[in-house]
Amino acid sequence: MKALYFSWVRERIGTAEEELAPPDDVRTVGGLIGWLAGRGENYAHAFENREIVRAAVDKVHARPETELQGAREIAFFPPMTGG
Amino acid sequence: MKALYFSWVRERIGTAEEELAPPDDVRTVGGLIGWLAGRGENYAHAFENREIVRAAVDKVHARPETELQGAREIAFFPPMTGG
Amino acid sequence: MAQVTVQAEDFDAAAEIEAATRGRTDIGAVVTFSGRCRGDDGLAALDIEHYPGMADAEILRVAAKAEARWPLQACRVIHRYGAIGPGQNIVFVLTASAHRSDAFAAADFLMDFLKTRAPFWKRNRHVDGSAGEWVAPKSKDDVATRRWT
Amino acid sequence: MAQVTVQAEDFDAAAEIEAATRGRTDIGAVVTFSGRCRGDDGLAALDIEHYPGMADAEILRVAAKAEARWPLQACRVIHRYGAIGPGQNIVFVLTASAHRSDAFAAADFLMDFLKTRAPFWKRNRHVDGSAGEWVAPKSKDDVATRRWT
Repeated sequence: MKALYFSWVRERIGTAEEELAPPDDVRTVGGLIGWLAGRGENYAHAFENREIVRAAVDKVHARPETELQGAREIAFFPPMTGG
Repeated sequence: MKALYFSWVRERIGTAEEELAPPDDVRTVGGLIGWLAGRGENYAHAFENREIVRAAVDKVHARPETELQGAREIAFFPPMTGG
Repeated sequence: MAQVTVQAEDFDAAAEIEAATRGRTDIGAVVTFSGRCRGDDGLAALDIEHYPGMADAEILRVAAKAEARWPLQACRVIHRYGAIGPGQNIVFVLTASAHRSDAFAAADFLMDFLKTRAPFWKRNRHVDGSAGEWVAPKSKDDVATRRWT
Repeated sequence: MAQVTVQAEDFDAAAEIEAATRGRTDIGAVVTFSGRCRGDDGLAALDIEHYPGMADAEILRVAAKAEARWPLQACRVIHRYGAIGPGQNIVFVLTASAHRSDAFAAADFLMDFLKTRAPFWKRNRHVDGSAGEWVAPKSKDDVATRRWT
């Protein structure tokens, strides 16, 4: 699964894009965040406030309970400030 | 006092503009309408529904109770349909 | 200070946007409204009568109310009169503000009040050349105007 | 069907109005919104990051909601990314409808939802050349979005 990071989530993690291979018991967006947050200080910092970070699965807004099955791309980013 | 008529008020009265010299006891817009309505069938037709016809005194929207003192120009017209 | 023009000629929305915003860095939001003549069944044109002298004065009064209510960096109104065919422009409103909610609200307000307070009267002209009926005022326009009180 | 473009280049509001309305006699109202970069204290530019592929897809989803809710004859959205200086355009929305209330509501709705759902992130760049803070989302934008539910 490809992961993309934007804005200060990207800066905190230190990369814009990477390939992820989470264990089989990671089934949801929320589960993936928990797994990522344990991968190092940079990830822990990016996800320190899980209420704030948003996610999209295959370019569609997702929620913590969104299932990852079949997902090819997941993105994490702060609240949007376009418009 | 100059009177101007617009839209179907103008058509019913049969003129766009005329000079009026109402008697001294005509002191308000409403009074003037009453006086005009008695001047002939065309005026009576124009003002047959006094709730509908609008007036302006010196190019400012007026109400039946608006005083005529000092007025140089009075206009009568239907509800507006601009915009 | 609002700019108001009552004219027979068409207007150029792009030129108005450019004039209102050129060199300005304090404007965050520009809203424009263009009202056009629709080609409803058998309509050749709208003939728009107006009260010269009062039309521009009344629109200025409406615009002054908008400027008193919302912080506007620009406020522009153009209203046409005369014969206006299907697909042609009738009225233009431009509002500019630091924030979008003020620009939207002011433009919406201006259009509501123009409809019910600006001395213009539309009459349908039919494709057979005959002068048709005067356009009836819409009661929903009065309802819309009362939103702002 | 809405037209959506995500691009670095500036847009031309006049050309968009012309493209949306040319030859059409069923459009009574055209509303445009242009969002611009304000030159707040010490701001050299906004650097706007976006999520390619999702940005246009999400705006199309928002536009489809607007088209389902109001009868629109045209719906056009342009959102820029990259470095945008004070006085320059950021975003453009155009809605066209038979009646003005629908065109106004749809444009207002589109802007509210773009602010909270389109994947763009603004960062301030200071006049001394340093990259400044990421622009914080405004809680009033969430409040504005909830008006429509």
